[in-house]
Amino acid sequence: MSEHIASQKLYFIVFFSLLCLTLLTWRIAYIDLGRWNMVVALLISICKTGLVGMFFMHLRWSTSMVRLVVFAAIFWLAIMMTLTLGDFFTRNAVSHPQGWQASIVVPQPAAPAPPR
Amino acid sequence: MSSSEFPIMPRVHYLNADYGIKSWLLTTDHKRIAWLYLISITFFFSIGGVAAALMRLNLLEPQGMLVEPETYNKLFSIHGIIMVFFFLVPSIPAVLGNFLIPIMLGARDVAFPRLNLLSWYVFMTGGSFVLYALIAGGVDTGWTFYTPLSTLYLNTHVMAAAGGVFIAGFSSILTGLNFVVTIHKMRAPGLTWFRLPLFIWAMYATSIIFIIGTPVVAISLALIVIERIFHVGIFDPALGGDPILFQHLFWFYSHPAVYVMILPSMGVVSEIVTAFSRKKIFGYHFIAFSSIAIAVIGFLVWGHHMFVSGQSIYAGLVFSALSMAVAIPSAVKVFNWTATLYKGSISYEAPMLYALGFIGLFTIGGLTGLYLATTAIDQHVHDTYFVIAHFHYIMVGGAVMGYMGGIHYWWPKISGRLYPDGWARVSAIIIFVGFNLTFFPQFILGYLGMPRRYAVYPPEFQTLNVISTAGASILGIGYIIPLIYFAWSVRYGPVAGPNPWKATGLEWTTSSPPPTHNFEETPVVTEEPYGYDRLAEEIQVA
Amino acid sequence: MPHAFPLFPQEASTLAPAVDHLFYFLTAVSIFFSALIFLLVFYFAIKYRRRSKDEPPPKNQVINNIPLEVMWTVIPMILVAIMYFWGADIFVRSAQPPNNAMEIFVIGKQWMWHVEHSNGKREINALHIPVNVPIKLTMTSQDVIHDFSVPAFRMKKDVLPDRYTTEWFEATQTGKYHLFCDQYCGMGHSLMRGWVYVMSPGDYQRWLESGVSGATMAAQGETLYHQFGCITCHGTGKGPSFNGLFGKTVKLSDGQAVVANDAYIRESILYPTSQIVHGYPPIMPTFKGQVSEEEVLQLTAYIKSLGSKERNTGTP
Amino acid sequence: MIASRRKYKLHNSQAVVAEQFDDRTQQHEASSLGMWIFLATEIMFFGAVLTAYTVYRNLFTSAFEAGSHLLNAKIGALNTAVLICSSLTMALAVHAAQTGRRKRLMAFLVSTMLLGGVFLFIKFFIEWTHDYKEGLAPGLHFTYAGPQAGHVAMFYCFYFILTGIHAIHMIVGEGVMAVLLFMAWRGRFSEQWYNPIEMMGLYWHFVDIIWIFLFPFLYLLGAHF
Repeated sequence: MSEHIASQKLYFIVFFSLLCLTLLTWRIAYIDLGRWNMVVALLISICKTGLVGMFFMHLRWSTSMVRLVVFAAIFWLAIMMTLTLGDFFTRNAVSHPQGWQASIVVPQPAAPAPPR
Repeated sequence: MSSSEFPIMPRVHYLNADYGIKSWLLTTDHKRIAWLYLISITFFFSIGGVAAALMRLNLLEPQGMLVEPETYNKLFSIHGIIMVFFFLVPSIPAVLGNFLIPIMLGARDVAFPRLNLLSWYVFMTGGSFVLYALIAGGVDTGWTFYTPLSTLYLNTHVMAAAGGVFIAGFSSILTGLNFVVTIHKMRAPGLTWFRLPLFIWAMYATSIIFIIGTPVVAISLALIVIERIFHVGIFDPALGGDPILFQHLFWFYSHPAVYVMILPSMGVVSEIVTAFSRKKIFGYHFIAFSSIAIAVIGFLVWGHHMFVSGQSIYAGLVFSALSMAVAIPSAVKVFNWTATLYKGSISYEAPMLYALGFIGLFTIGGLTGLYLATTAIDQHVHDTYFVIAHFHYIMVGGAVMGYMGGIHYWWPKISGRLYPDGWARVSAIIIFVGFNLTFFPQFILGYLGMPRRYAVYPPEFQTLNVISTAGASILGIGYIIPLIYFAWSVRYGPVAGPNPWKATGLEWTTSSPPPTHNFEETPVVTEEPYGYDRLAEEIQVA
Repeated sequence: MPHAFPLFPQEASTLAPAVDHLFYFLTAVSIFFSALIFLLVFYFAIKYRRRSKDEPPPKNQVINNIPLEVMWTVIPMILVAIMYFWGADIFVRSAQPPNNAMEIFVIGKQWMWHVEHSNGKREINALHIPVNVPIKLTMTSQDVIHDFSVPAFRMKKDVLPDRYTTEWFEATQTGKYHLFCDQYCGMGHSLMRGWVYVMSPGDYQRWLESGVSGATMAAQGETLYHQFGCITCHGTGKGPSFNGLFGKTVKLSDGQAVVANDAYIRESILYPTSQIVHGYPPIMPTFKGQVSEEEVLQLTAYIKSLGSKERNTGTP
Repeated sequence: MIASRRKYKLHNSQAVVAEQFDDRTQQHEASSLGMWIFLATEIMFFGAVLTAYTVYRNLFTSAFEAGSHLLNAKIGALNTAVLICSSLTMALAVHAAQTGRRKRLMAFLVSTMLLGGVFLFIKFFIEWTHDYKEGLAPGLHFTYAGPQAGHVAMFYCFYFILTGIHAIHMIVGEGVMAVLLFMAWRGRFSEQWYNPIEMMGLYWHFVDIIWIFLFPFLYLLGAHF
């Protein structure tokens, strides 16, 4: 068959890196980095995912079509997350100037309240 | 329409290759699976149609002529759930897509035939859950299953209905997966991407939406079921949950689902318009890429269902702008179809009438979509009959017209026989008239402010409602006539021959009905689709 | 008027003509393009009809025209951009209540609208308002999602449980207008209707003062303030004081700062531990289930009356 | 326009290539593409729940951290390691299949299943049982009474839903692997045809990746000092 056969040595190297990264992420959780704890943990997860994907799942030797599928899934997940979170993060933002008076959507001859 | 020689049926074809119930229920032949779908969705369509008829009758009088509000709520819920998830979503993809994709690609079958059969069983399992919910007493959430109404306040069969939609979702996923792999890997030699018929492009875009969107709606409905079983507060505001989050997840699929319904119809119309004007399609690349553009942009616009829901107004503005953007590829398609007619040789068999009807109704449906994408106007017409009218113009005027057109166009290929064209033309015109009479008054009703899902309504809306109901009865007749003549034609229709329309495309090169493996020999494709101009030269030379 | 047959809704707010003008623009665009497509399709279909069964396909087929494609991509783009900005402009202004708006409270429940004016006057399935005064509705729901819609004002907004949403409008014509629940809310959804009565300021004043049984909302809130024992902490310094609180920025124990608005006060009453004011122990019990949405609004009105003396909350 | 180029071949006697395919390459590429598309749907499936989780985590940060503190990060890390080991054995199983070594294949399949079993055992009988006894199971037995109990319950909802769906995926994987083991024992796989093993590998690694994300999301939220 045409597909790539990776060497077993490579699998073991990947495996030990994964174990080290797991140990690392666990230890770092006990160090106070403030808001960065989650960021670091996520970065390590992404690294681990990269290792598993590239080598265990043979993405490194895959056709570009398969890579496109992976990219598409991540792309759409990003769309879902961004737009949904965008709503929640901007929901309480105050946009109108403090003290703005009765909005005259259509110009009113007699303003109901005196300007400030 | 037939030529001088009398066409004869092929001796062996996929319909008579094997007999018996097992040969149908355990078949892996994509053409027979298409039949299974055809019969099941016609069944679901009639249930949804009966529910719609009862609703329209009830609205003849402001106090409700027929049923209590409680029953009315169940009627529109079952109408929505069945029509959306069990008729429109599978309609063209599962029937025409299943039948045609392998043939148009010159393949013997889809990539995963057993998965294909499985998807029908999954679909029917989901369908039986919903039918159970219907028989056991109904469900009254509306097809949108909004929380917290669906999780905390209703005692009807919400779990069966949501579970049914959840299960049927996996059928869509399997179908979409199968189609994408088939289109990528099973094309005949020489069939490059830009030699593909536009129907295939449309189905490819549809499959992307199936694959990306369906899991999301499946899991959000699963979360509703979990919330009902365990009384936990994922979307329950009393426990800190946010019902708007459910709306986000729900519409992330359910808005693109609209494109699942309309894109295949656009593909069908592209095929029909060229075949009946005997002209190469105008702007092939633009139509092909606009399908993909709709599939991608379609995922960015779901928030326009939530402008007044308490969503952030900034999110509202972003979603509004993106929703406007999706109008462009749709407009491009309409203009290209119109331009295809220019200097053609146009005939008006039934499929063409449906296709022209589609162009008109989709134009109206698409333009009224702009009203709903415009934040300030949506604030007024949101959740009114304006919305109902708009999406029926897209889904019935668009998707169903395309489906009917496609069935009429490929029926000779599917059954090997012709239907009475006169009757077909009459019913196409009846459907067009009835449809407009039903739904155009609803635009006016909506702008007047009549809310959707109202069992009883203020008396000044009665006149328009009566007109709408009158139109609905005409529409109903228009749908019954084809049912009769198609049933008749399966047995008694005149033999069609391989290419009754003198159309191009691989599906017309094999016999009607095709043999089990579609082609006697794997075809090799050497040129672009819709080669009517070359046909003209050949005839001239001859 | 059982069989009147209107085709266009009344325009009864400052927003209505603005929305309608945009509506006319969109309708003009829609009619133009629908007519264009319909006429072209009919014209081509008749002009280029197939004259005999054996007519050969046309020769020299035009299958591409880039300038044409660009034209019908760009022109719709320009048109939708106009629609977007025009609509967004109206939408943004209609979403933000002005500071001088008069505040009225609305509670939706299956299946009725409950309205409370700031002087304590209540009504069911009806809303009385003065003409030419901006009105801000602060709305919440006791159960499911509802939607407060007044078609004559071209305004609607969902009413959500456990959350406040606001909508505002300024009526321009006295009269009686439909009030609908537009978000499906269960069995009696279509019965959850009422009327909005727009009155001249004098009539409104008379209506407001007639038959008020008791105290203003703020006064009722003050009674509750004593009744629920809020005073034992918040009046003694054990908990944060309410004087001048409303509208101020409050520093929380987790370092965040929030503005003390309706939503903050509601949250603090029902879920006291979720936002602890900096420097105070988290000792307040929850009042969830003990106070109704209406009582929360009254308590909020009381706190407002302590803190926003410099700003008129709107009672004319 | 259309010329015949090749007659399609009917049933291959060794059943290595299904009849709808032309050759082994086409079949292999199709099944691998199909599997990856399936994994893409799985990403969206988990992604929807993770989106909901992220929304609430940002709304109720402190409650989610409080909930996370009650989980045992040590056991979580241990389980991560177990799953990584099973990923290695799965990768080696695929390697064995590629090189056509039946006994090795069976051995690695068995060890993958055992490691998966260990993971599930820890999940069910150590973690979930403990959480239930501690009264941290919303809807069943929830007795947490600290501040913001409602939002802590929300965290546990997501904890159970996410780990639950993950566990269901593991169980399905174990089931399919049992079938594959049986097929391997019957000698159905060869260097020529091992598609199912390879697809199983992709699935198993994907389940591993999901856990790689769940571990920090659920166990390492906020600091543990």
